[in-house]
Parts: sequence; structure tokens; C-alpha cells
Amino acid sequence: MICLENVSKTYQTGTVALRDLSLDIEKGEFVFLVGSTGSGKTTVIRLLLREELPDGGRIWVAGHEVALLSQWRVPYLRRNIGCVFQDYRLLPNKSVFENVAFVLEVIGRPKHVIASQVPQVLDLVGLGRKRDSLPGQLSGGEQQRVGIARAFVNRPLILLADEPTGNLDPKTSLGIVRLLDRINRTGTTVVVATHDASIVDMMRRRVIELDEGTMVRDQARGVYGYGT
Amino acid sequence: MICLENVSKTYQTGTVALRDLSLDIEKGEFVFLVGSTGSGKTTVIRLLLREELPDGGRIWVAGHEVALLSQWRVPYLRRNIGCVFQDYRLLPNKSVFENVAFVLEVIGRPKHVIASQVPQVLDLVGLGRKRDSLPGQLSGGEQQRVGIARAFVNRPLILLADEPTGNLDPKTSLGIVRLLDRINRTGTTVVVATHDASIVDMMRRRVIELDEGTMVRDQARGVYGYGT
Amino acid sequence: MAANVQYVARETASNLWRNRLMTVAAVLTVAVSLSLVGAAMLLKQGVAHATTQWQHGVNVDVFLKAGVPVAQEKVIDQDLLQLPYVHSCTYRSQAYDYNEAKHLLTPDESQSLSASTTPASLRCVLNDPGQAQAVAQQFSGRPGVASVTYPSQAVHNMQQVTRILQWVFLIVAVILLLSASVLILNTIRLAIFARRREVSVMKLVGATNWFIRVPFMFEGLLQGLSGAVIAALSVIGLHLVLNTLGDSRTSNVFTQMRMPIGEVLATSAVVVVIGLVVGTVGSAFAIRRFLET
Amino acid sequence: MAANVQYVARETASNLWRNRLMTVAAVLTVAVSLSLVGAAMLLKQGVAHATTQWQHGVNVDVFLKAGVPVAQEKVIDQDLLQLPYVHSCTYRSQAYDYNEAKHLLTPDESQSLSASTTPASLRCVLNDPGQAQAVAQQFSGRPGVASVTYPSQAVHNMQQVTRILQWVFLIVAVILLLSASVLILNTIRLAIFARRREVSVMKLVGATNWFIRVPFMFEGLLQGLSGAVIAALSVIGLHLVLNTLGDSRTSNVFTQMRMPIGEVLATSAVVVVIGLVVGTVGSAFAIRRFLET
Ligand SMILES: Nc1ncnc2c1ncn2[C@@H]1O[C@H](COP(=O)(O)OP(=O)(O)OP(=O)(O)O)[C@@H](O)[C@H]1O
Ligand SMILES: Nc1ncnc2c1ncn2[C@@H]1O[C@H](COP(=O)(O)OP(=O)(O)OP(=O)(O)O)[C@@H](O)[C@H]1O
Ligand SMILES: [Mg+2]
Ligand SMILES: [Mg+2]
Repeated sequence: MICLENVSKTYQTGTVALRDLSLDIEKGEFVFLVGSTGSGKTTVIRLLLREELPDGGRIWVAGHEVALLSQWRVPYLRRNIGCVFQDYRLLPNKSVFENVAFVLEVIGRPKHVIASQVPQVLDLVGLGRKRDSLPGQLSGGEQQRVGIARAFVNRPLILLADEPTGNLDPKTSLGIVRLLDRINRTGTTVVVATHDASIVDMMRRRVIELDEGTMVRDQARGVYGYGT
Repeated sequence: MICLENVSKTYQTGTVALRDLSLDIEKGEFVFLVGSTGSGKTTVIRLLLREELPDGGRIWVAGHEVALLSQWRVPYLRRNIGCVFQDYRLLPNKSVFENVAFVLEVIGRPKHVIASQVPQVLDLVGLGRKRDSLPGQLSGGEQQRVGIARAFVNRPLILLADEPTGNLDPKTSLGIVRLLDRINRTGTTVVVATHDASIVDMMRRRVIELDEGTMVRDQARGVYGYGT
Repeated sequence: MAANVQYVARETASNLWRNRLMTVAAVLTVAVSLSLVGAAMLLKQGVAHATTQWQHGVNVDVFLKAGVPVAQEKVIDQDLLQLPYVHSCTYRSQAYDYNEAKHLLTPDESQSLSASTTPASLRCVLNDPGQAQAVAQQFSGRPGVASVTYPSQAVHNMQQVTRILQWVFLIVAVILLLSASVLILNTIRLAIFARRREVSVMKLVGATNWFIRVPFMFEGLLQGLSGAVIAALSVIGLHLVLNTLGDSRTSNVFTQMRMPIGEVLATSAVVVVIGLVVGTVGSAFAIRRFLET
Repeated sequence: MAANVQYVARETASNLWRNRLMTVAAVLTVAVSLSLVGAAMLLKQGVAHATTQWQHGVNVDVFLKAGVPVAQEKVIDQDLLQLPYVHSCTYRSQAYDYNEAKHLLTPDESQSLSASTTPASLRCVLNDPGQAQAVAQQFSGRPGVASVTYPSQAVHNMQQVTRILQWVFLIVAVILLLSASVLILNTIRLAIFARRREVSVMKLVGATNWFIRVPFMFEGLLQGLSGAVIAALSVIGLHLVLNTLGDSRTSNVFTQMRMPIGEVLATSAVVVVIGLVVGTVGSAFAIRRFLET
């Protein structure tokens, strides 16, 4: 489902974010991406979404080599990928409901489907009562949960989550991770970049650890780290 | 140093963020503010900074009642308060160095002081090598550390930190908390709003827990929570 | 073009409302700059009308000797009318000319005049004011004709001035139109720039370029339309003001510039179309670079 | 005013550079709209100059009878010059008038002329073209004078047109100035709106309002200045173009509108000052609402 082959990425500033990274994630897997801050987790997710292009190496996502994809097909790739962004990236002028509904509108879902599905997803992340708030009127954790709701409202093939619990309290975090697990059980491939040792340790899934852009660990039923 | 007396705050949307909250923080204390997401932690910090005004009750910060402060004296209040924001709030057009230096320029520090002090603080948070990057060119954790560096570069009387370790790996988090502890030992009052159970449990300092805008716990040498 | 009508309508309306400041800024820019374009177009047409009027105003005055018999007067009149470039001639009696002279001159000057010393005259309106000198050449010195007067240098100047005025206003209109386009594009670009993050987020959740672009274009269309309608109303307002000025004093330049309401409405329509096109195309153009990658 | 010079200079420079799009947008808006203002001011002055020229061009032609003795000619000349409103008179021989007529008329028309039938004339330039009729009244019919011609209706129109033209250009300049101010303020407002979060962050870390405002005002000042300098250069460019047009063909309206470079520079200076003031005050004004609370 996701395959990176000798991928490297250097930003314009000269920062080497990824060095010769290869990894393979099968359909239906649940993978934690860990590593200290600045180790390149977000960069991996950006490359998978084709927000950035790699400098070297090849990347396949859902059967397409992303670098070769023509401009107009990129949106269709992205519709297969739900993504929770580290900085939320909500549309500031749209309400919570509209932010989530937008993803369904993009793929042309009819109005009644939107009207039934969005509230359901919002209830799932515990935001049923905030559906008409604008992102600026939400607490950090609430914004993060809107991002999570948006990421899986259209049941994507792949779910990428970048630090989905960074602003959530442990109880809510647990709820979110259980949710991700449930989504994973329906066949969705889930990749979670995180610093939250407790959820990694609890779930005991595959853990890939990056350090300065290289993979230093790929463990089948891993924990967050050796040293913590 | 900080005193809230029957403070309540309702946002324009009708959300009641704080209900009749009273608390007292002495000079030189180190306080954790915990509570589930949306419980009002950020709101408390906003009120202390006079970013918002309370609907009811009175607030004293560093000897001033903030609601009675005349407009032109607000900046001088804020210079006594260093603040790490949950959403970082860096100046997007300024480099890391300039973001931190700005706080010193605001209070009119001479150039040579800035030139010596800023790199020192950046090294302390581990960003010495990123001083010329713009915030958009940093990883989430790096941005958070810029925010932390900015908050205490001018040695404020009070340091407010809203979720300062949300995007940091446990090791870096620990380093940051140790740093906060060191700052606290120089006499600075430190208030940290956090979800990070491990640091709260490790530090064993005063813990104030909010729930739906009311204080449900104020414990001298507390832990993160009962239920986790 | 996957965007359906309802989505576009809702999206456009809410964007216009939620980005009020930018909506107002864009509408204002369109309104102000297109008003100027419209006004210039109106003035150009006004001058065209006035020119026709002024050209009719160029007369050749054939002053008759006192005591010329009526028959001779008739002959002169007919000979004048036979010239192809003479449009019409009016006989003015001594009394009439005396009155006119008194009217045009200061009391001091007209003291020396009397009805009997003032000559009668034939005032001829020419089809082509350039021919005034030819008439003068042919008729001055004819029996019964005291003198023939016509504006010489002035006619020359007048023709040049009106011709050039029309050009000036046309050029001004074109320059203003270009300026307006630049200013409107500028405003739209700024407004979209302020929303570039929004555009990038839409792209990241899988929206196609058209899906993003269409509501922006409709926004631009509506902003352009509103601004242009305000501009068109200003043009019509200007027309009405000129008309009123033209009524209050008789025979001034404003009267001469009066034109049928049809032309004014046509000008307004042109302004509205320009607004629509610049708004829509400008938005499509401005959003382009934020849609790349 | 805690901001020191160095801070302001550095801050302004880096803001201008890092917000290039907005800088360019603002400069463009100032340049385009103030160019229009400057051009209108220039044209107003041009018309004022041309008016003087045109008024000098209003001649009274006193045609002399063929064979009038030179002494009588002298007397007529002197009598003419004694009138207070006659500026000067030039004697034109029969040959001269014949040549002029040939030049003004089509070959067809001038066929019937010959040097001996064309009368000699005294061409008098008036101080006040309104007095042409008075001269005509006094001299037509005098011994030795064949006829006196002067432009009547045309003089009237000409005076009206130039007077009104000056007003029109003045009003246009004022309207353009108001429009320019609105458009520039609009652009600055949008540009600052896009940076409102930045302003709020500065406030949160303890910056005083002046500390934030001064660099913004300097930005506005520099943007206004750059735009205005471009506009001033356009005005000077326009002047040079008009001058060239005025040189290439003799005696057209452009020649008549030529004016001393001093006035053009004064106009440019006014434009620059307007740009400076609108840019600075506009920025100060636009940032105001983001500084509250
Ligand atoms: N747009 C960019 N331009 C330049 N450098 C960048 C950019 N984005 C990230 N970087 C750099 O690339 C490196 C990897 O960044 P990345 O965001 O992938 O880290 P991360 O693992 O997500 O870190 P964190 O846990 O803090 O979010 C960092 O050193 C960062 O400074
Ligand atoms: N600007 C605002 N307008 C309206 N409601 C708001 C605004 N900011 C916060 N709220 C609401 O007020 C409540 C408290 O928010 P606050 O940001 O203080 O929570 P928090 O404790 O910081 O949560 P988190 O841990 O998720 O950051 C929430 O329900 C939130 O939706
Ligand atoms: Mg990251
Ligand atoms: Mg918060």
C-alpha cells in the first residue's frame, strides 16, 4: 500500500530531512512512526501526500508512483488518504461541520449523505455540541479532534495521523487511539507519527523509528523507545 | 503574584469556559494546570495576559488588577509575563533568531545584549543550528521550542506555558521541564498547563485541576490524575 | 467542473460574507475605477455631440449695405444657398443686429451704435465650417454686400480642439480602463493571497483545481458585478447632473454636450460587462499560482 | 516612541522585502492612481496655457481697399493701436494674404484668386478677444477700409470651452485624487489585514502600539514614496511626449499647451507629497483597528 525506496529529501534551506529511507507498509497495517523532534516524521507524511516531492528515490502510494502522477490526478490520490495534520490545517472561515463536510463535498457525496455522516463522525470524536463553532473558537484539543474527524469521514484507504494526540488529555487520547484501531480493523492502513509513549506502549503494534532522517528501528510489536 | 477571585468567562458563542474560579499563586511557585480538553486552561492563561477580559470576578497579576489597567499600560504588564502559546504564535516573517530577539527589542535592550543573550537561549532549547530558519521551515517540535525560548529570554517575573511539550518527544520534554524547573528556582513564578502525565507525575509540584471551568482539585504535591 | 451549482452558490455566499473586508475592498476598487472609465467614455461622447453643435454654430455673417433693395437681398440669399456647403441663411434686420450688438457689447461701447447705422445681415450656417473663408472670398465686394465676417483662426482652433478633445477622452478612457484592470487585479490578488493557506488546505484534502477555483471566480464575478453596477449608477448620475446644468443656463457647453439616454445606458452596460469580465478573469488568474503544486 | 531608528529601519526593510507581493501591490496602486491625478493636473495647466495662446490667436483682420495710400494705412494702423484692447497690429501685403488664402483653401477654391484682387490687411491681435466686435464696429466703413472680419460665435464658444475645460480638468484631478486615496487606503488595509495575526502576537509579547505602528507607517511611507516617484516620472514623461508632439507639427494644440518645465516639476512634487502623506497616514489609519485591545 505504501512503499518508499531509497527516498531522500533535502529542503531548500539545506536541511537534510530524510536520508536514503526505505520502508514498506502493507494494506491494513497499523504503524507507529516515532523519533525525536526534527527526525523527519512529518516529512514522510508530506511526501506520501505529495505535498513535497522527494529529491531521490521512489514512492508508491495506493498503487501509484507519486512523483510520476500528473498534476490533475493528484487530487484523486489524496482522496484515498485521510490525513490528520500536526498543525490541524482547518479552514478558518468554515465551521466545524463545514470543515468536515468539505471532504465529502469534494468527492461529490450527495447532501443527505453529508447531513447524516458528518454529525455521526463529530459525535464519535466528542464534538457534537461544537458543530457550528469556527476553528478559532475551539480549544487546541478540540481543533485536533476536528482534524481527526475530517481525516476519516470519507473512509479513506490510508489514514495518516501526525501527532494526533499532542493536545489531548490521556483519556481522550486513548479514545482516539481506540478509534484509529477500530478504523484499522475495517481494512484501512493507518500510519501514526507520535511522541506519545503511553499509546505506543499500550497498542503494541509495528513501530518504525527515525533518527535524523534514517530508519534506526523497525519492530513488529514494538514500544515507544528503549531509553524512556 | 497571581490571584483569581470568583472569575467567570463566557465566550461570545455562549460557551461557558470558566465558572466562578478562585485561585491564588504565590511568587516563586511552580503550578501545573491540568484538566481534560476544553476545560478552560488556555482561557485562564488568556485572562492572565489580558488577551481576554473576564465577565465577572477580579484578577490580579504582578500587583495589578488587569481589568482596571489602562490600555497603554497593558504592554508593560505583558513584559513581566513570558508566555508559551499552545499554537506557538511565532511571527511568520521573522527568523528564529528574530522571533526571540523581538521580545528584547520591545523592552529596548541594546544590540550587544541581544546578540549575546539570544544565541545562548537558543542553545539551551537545542535550536542553535536553526537560528536563521523561518517558522514555516521548522518541524512542530522545533517551533514549540522557539516559543519556549521566546517566553523566558527576558527573564520575566511570571512564566506561563500552555502545553509546552505537546509536540516534543519524551526526552526533549524532560529537558524542557528541567529547564522550567531551573527557571523557577531563580524566583520566577511558573504556571504550566499540560496533558503530559509523565512530567506532572515526575515533578510532584502543586497541581490545579479544572473541569468544565471549575476547579476540582488543588493539590500541593500532586500527580496528573487519579484515573489514568 | 465537478462542483455542483448548490455548492458553488453556498460557498460563494458564505465566502463573500466571511471575508467582508476583502469583499468591500474589491467592490470599492471596481466601483471607483470603473466610474472613472465610464465618466471618460461619457465625456468623449459628450464632446462628439458638442462638436456637432459647435460646428453648426460657425456662421458666416454677410452684412448688407444700408438701403439695399429687397430684390438684391433675395439674390444674395439665393446665391448663398446655392453653395453646397451653406446649410441655411437667416435674414436679420438692422434692428435685430442692433439689439444683438447691444447685448454683446458693454453699454459704453454700444453708445455709439444706433439701429440705423447697424447693417442688416444674412447669417449663414455652414455644413462645413472649413469653407467659411471661401464664402467670404466670393461675397465680399459683391454689390450690396458691405462686408463678410467669419471666424478664421478660431474656426481652425475649434476644429482642432474638438478633434483632439475626443481623442484625449478616448485615450483617457483606455488608460483608465487599463489602470482599473491593474487595480482590480491587484486587489483580488491581495485578497486571495490572504487566503492562500485555505487554498492549500483544500488541495490537501483532495479538491480539484476547478472545485476550488469556481467559487473564487463567482466571488470575483459578484464583486465585479456589484462594483460595476455602482459605477454604472455613477455614470448615469453624472449624466443627470450634466443634463441639469445644461438646463439651468441656456446654451452653455453642457447643453451642447447633452446626449440621448440610450447612449448613456449603453456606456453603463459596457461598464458592467467590463466589471464582470475583469472580476471573473482576474480571480481565475490571481488564484492560479496558489493552485500550482 | 520607544522604537529606535535602527530597529525601525531594519524592520521596515525586512517587512517590505518579506511581504513583496503586498509591497508591489501597494506601490502599483499608488503609482497608477497618482499618475492619473498628476496627468489631470498637468492637462489643467496645459489648457490654461493653451487658452492664453488661443486668445492671442483671435485676430481682427482689417482688410484695406486696394490702392489705399500708405499714409492712410499708417493712420488706420495708429488709430487701431490707440484702442486699449488692441495688443498689436501687423501689416500684411496683398501677396502675403494671397499666399495665405492659397494655403488655407483647396486648389479649386483658390483658382479664382489672384494677388491683385486679394486685399492687403492689418492683422490685429487683441488683449481681450471679447472686444473684437467693438473694433469691427468702429473700423468697418472707415475710408480706406474694405471690411473688418473677426470670429464672433466662435470666440464666444472658444472662451466657454477653455474656461470649462480648465474646470473639468480641475474637477477630474480632485476626483482622481479622492479615488486614489480610497484605492490606496484600500490596498494598505488589505495588506495589513493579511498581517493582523502578526500584529496581535507583537502585542502579546508586550510591544507598545507605537512600537508596532512606526515600522508599518514607514512601510507605508516608502510604498507611497516609491509609487509617487513612479507617478511623478510618468507625469514628466507625459510632458515630454506632449512636447515632442508639439514640436513635430507646428502650431497644433500640443504646441499651445506647452508649459515651462518648472510647472511640470511642481506638479510632480505635489504628486510625491500626496503619495507620502496618503501612504503614511493610510498605514497609521489602517493598523488602528488591529491595535485595539
Ligand atoms: N519547509 C521546510 N523547509 C526547510 N526545512 C524544513 C521544512 N520542514 C521541515 N524542515 C526541517 O526538516 C527536518 C525534519 O522535519 P520534520 O517536520 O519532518 O520533523 P518531525 O519528525 O515531524 O519533527 P516533530 O516531531 O518536531 O514534528 C527538521 O530539521 C526541520 O527543521
Ligand atoms: N475564542 C473562543 N470563542 C468561543 N469559544 C471558545 C473560544 N476559545 C475557547 N472556547 C471554548 O471555551 C472552552 C475552553 O477552552 P480552552 O481553550 O480554555 O480549553 P483548554 O482547557 O485549553 O483545552 P485544550 O486542552 O484542548 O487546549 C472550550 O469549550 C472552547 O470550545
Ligand atoms: Mg512533525
Ligand atoms: Mg488549551
